[in-house]
Amino acid sequence: MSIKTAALAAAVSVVAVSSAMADVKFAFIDPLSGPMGPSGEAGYTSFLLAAEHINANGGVNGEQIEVKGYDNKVNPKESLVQLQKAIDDGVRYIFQGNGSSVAAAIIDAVNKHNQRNPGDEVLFFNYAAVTPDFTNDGCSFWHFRFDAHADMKMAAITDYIQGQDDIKKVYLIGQDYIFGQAVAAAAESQLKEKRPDIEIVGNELHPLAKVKDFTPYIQKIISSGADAVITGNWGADMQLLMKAAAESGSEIPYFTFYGGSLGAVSALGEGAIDRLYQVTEAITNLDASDEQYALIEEYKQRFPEYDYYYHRAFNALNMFKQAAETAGSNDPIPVAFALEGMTYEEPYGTATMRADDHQLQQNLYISTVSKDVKYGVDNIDLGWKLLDGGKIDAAAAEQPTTCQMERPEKP
Amino acid sequence: MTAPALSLKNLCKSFGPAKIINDVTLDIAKGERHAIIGPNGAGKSTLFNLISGLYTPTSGTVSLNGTLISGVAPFEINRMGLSRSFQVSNIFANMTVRENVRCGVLHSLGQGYAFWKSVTSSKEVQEKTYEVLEHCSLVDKANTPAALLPYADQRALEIAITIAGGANVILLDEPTAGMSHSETDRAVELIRKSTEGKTLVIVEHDMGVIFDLADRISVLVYGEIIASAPPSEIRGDPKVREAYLGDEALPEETV
Amino acid sequence: METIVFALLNGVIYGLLLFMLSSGLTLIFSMMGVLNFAHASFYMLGAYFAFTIMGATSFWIALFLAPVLVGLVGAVVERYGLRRVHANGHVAELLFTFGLAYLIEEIVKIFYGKTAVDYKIPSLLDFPAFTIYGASFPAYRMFMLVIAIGMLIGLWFLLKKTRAGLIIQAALTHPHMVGHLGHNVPLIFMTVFGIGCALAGLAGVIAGNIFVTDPAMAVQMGPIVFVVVVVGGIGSLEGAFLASILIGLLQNFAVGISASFADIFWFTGLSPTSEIGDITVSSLAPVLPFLLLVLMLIFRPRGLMGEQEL
Amino acid sequence: MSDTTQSYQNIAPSGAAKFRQRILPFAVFIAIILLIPLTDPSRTMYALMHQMAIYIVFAVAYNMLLGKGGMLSFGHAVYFGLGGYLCMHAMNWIADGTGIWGSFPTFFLPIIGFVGGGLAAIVIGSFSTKRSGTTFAMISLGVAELIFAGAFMFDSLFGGEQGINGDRMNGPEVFGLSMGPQSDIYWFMAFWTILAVIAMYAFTRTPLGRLSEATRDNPQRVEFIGYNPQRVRWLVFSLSGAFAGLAGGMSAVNYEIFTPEALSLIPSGFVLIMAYVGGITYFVGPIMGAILLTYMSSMMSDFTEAWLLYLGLMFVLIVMYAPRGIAGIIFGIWDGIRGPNAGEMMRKWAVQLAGGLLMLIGLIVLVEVAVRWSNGWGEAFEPFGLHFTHGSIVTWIVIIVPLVAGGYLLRLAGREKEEMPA
Repeated sequence: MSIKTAALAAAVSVVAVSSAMADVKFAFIDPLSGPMGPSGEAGYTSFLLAAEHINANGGVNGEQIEVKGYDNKVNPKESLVQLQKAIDDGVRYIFQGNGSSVAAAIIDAVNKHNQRNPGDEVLFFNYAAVTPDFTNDGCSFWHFRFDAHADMKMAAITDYIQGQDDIKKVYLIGQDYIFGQAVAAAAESQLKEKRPDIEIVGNELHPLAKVKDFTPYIQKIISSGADAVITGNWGADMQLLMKAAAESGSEIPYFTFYGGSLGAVSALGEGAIDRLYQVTEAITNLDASDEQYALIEEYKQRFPEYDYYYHRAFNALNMFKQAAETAGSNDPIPVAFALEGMTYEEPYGTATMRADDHQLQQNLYISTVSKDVKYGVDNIDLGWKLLDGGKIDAAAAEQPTTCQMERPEKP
Repeated sequence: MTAPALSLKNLCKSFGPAKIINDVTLDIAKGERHAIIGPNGAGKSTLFNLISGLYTPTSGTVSLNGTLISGVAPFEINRMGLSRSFQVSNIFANMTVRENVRCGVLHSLGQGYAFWKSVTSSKEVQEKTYEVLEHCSLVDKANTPAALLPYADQRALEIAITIAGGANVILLDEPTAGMSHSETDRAVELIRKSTEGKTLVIVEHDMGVIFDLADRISVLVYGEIIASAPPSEIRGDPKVREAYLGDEALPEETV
Repeated sequence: METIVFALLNGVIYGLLLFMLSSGLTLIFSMMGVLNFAHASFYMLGAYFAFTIMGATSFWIALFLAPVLVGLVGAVVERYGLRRVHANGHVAELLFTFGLAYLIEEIVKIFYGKTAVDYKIPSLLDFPAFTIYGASFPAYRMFMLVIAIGMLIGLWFLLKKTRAGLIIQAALTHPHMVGHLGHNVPLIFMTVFGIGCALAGLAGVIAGNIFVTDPAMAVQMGPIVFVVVVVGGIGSLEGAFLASILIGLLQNFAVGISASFADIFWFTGLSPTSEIGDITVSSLAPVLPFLLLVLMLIFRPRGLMGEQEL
Repeated sequence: MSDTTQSYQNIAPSGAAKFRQRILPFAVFIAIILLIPLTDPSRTMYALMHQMAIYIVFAVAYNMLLGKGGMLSFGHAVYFGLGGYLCMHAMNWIADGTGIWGSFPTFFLPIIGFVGGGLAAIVIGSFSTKRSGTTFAMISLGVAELIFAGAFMFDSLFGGEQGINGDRMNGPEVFGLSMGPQSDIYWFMAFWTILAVIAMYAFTRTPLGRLSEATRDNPQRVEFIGYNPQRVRWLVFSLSGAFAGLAGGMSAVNYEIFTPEALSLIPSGFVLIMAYVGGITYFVGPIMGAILLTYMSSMMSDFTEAWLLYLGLMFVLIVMYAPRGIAGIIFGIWDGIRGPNAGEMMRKWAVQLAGGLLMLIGLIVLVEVAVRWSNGWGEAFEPFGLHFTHGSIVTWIVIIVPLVAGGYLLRLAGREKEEMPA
């Protein structure tokens, strides 16, 4: 029916061929249906392509890898059912990212599983659930995070806002769950420290993935007289927020974590230029090697409905490969120890998996929408362009951790 | 002097503008077999519904053994010792005959809403059920699903459920309607036997049954009682003859 | 002030949309005693049909064609499904429509995928109509208002001025009487079911693009439409209308109010950091219709304007 | 009197009949449950069986309401969920070990669920059971939506999006079960399933159980044998809620998490479908439904994307053509085989079966081809080495011919039935 699925099929058929001989299995547990389905599919396709590349280059320690999708409908309980199913299918590595509520449940379940089934451990590679707690008080040896957490991203945003003297009033809107609450808390405390003169004129939390029409929320934002909005919204909640913002005709800038969510830029259209900002670990319009450009183009060609967005999916799988080859084993515990403190030369800089808390330290980039770009998004000619001084080095983005890691015995 | 078993005082019931029961006053003594007759649409069933608590009177009162029962819920009236049957068989069609009767027995034997003991644990319930079945000649059909019973047996079961609770005041609504002669005779026998020593109020169209059974007859026409007297007097009452003219003939003395 | 104006505008539009959905359900429920669980599924079908038709032709053709198609689907469902289970009573009918809702959702998922389709507002109407308090009001929402009012007038005309309408009206309050008047009751039922579904389909056509057209839209809308029918009262289109507007306004006003319980009940000394004190009125918005339903069923079971008790 | 005693025993079912009808099925049921671990099931099998156990208890509890009490509820997951939530909190209290909770084994958490679900049902039932039929169904729906939507406002009770999670491996051990591995949980599930199912069967034999059926069939008559039908409904509703809560407690221990979705219309609808497909007029119906649907949901989803469509179709067909469910079909066939004109019946069934199978083949090909066409992956439906694409005429022949032929056979059998004297 749709082009989107046609392309996905191409990838699936490749994976289907390889699955027969796959030795290392990864489960991708994220929404593949419902309002957040497109977010999940964009991530899934990234992992599929990354796995395909690794397999084409001889696999990992000579073994082929397979990524299989499990639809969790962004529901923690359903995720655990899928997790159980995945483990029963022989999966040893889990990818998940959409929804910190789900990530929290998976961390808990993986901890219990590994405690109860020694010798049968699984690792959880978190590629997008960024509640800071997971690499602080709630840290776990079995969990690795490949995306900067909310405090890190918020620090980048508030640093930028610190220099914008015309912003006097800020409105916070987010999804009502641990992630949205963490974003709001980070924004509040960091703004208070960096710009005590800024007034927070609204702090709104709306239900996750349930709002169909954000018009009343946008009207509240306009009525509040805000000069800027900060939001951690992702997926459909980001896209629909932008749809309502575009309809209202207001010109308030939005500082976001996930302005790159599918359809958000096209919802705003040209209104997004210099008004929609995002903090990410990479954007396609950074200077990069030809190899990276080729990858971006290959992704777009294979999955025309999506854009190369989940750079961290490629990082995560490549880091797995590097760690497994360093350890000389594809088993979870050796891989986990090899990942700790490992440095990886990624296309846009150097990334380090901090051993203390399993939080990847990497460069962050603040970007906004522009017409003058190499790669557009949402199949229009607008794309993300780095702000002047928008690059934050990994060292500058680093935040302290309170993690007290408990490790199993090293093999 | 003891209070009458049933006492209706100035009882009225209207549905919208239509007055179905109009100022009915009637005392029925304990142990009396009282029949209510009247042409179709006279309000006989409505009167039963008022007495048994299905309807609340528009005005007037109903007393059972001297206690006011108008406005009281039907199940409470039943617990006070009044039980009724229905014109259209109103049984538990999905249950067997035995289970139907047992349901009728339960409350009177203090089983309440118990859900911690088996329904068969009480010997008393079992015995009473059997007694009623035997009384109504339904023993050999005890395990037949009620819905599969022949019509006459369904009517007998209707009476069995009605008397199972051991009520002292029994209201029977056309118990023999639609029965053949021989079936009717059997039913009358059953009624006579089961209401021994009890107060019976019966609505019937079959005048043979009425005059055979009743100690006293009340004639209800357009919601009003136009006569209330022993059978012999009713037969001669010109008002009654007038009301029944062209409706159905009153049985002659010889019947 | 801004909040009030915004909430009024959005509330009335949303309310009229609800009425478009619930008028059909009220008709069906009152006449046939069938609580059509799948009613919102026809709303969803309307949106999807319109999406397909718009892709092939234009929105304006979809606006007329999609509701007609949905109405036909409804009539077929009544003729070959509902009528069959009718003999087994209302609970069986309710179960049938429940299963139907399930089935329609799955069929939609197979044909259109599990995620939302890109059903867009026609470009002709994609401009701001006017601006108040710094926010522009989209022309398409005004268009929805016009369609809804048009439907209202159309329905009124049909019921009050045509012979068929008189029969339907009679059947609304005295469902058993119609047969005695010598009318073909099954045909009337089928027609009413079809029209009811078509109205739901129309609501889908005009709302699918402003909200989201995805397989979950029926499940999301369904329960609210039930609320409208019960709160309005059985057999009363006027009641359904009042209830629709009431719920539309209630939800939109609630979303617009940021005050928390602690602010409202300050006199009780409720702490703003406590769990109850922290609840904001805007977060109550999704709960309000159901609260209204439960209270209504307990305290006024015949609804706002209903003639019979449920 | 001894005469009567003798007689009433004569009309009651004989000891042998009782054994055959009541004891034997349970003995077989228990024996199967006890023997399963000998087959050394895989972890997947365990997971599946645990899910079945939870749904068996939930579906039978639901059927106390729908089948035995005549109350159609669209929101029974509320009691399942509230019972389960209470168990999750209790599990965390046990982990904290404060007060008496320190000595409460997680094995007995379903009791807490029973209490929780029961209390919730007592409160909500106090007004919802005043009505029956469609109105009751609507109230149940409204209450469920209210509680589901309201759950997101009280994070300390329901945990918001994230839900409440816990660890079952706390508190004292009983029966030597650490409650960690799946095989330990199996015995926990077996214990509670057997206990709950027997208790719920026993309930049908109590005065209230009988009255519940009486009230379902004829609430008016119940009033005239001295019982208040509203009170009967309320009590039955409360007990049904309590057993649903017990199932929730089993689920809490199994998954160690509860999220607000557990209270929503989706699980409520699922249990309704389970009970109805199995057959609500039989005690074993919901058990069959729970086993079949759990199996379908976890296994069929691996074979076909459209399994929910098949499920929906099955439900609608059962509502339309076999309102007594799968149990009704099985018992119908059983009775028919042993009946007088078994040959005649068998012939008719053979025709019906053939017709049904033909239609099923056509339908499956249609659905599977449609699924692949809509996915747009260019895949073809390839059962048993055959090859069907949506463009080919062969495909359409394989769809239409069996559908038409099957439909014709079914009509034929249906007409015969009408002609046959009753």
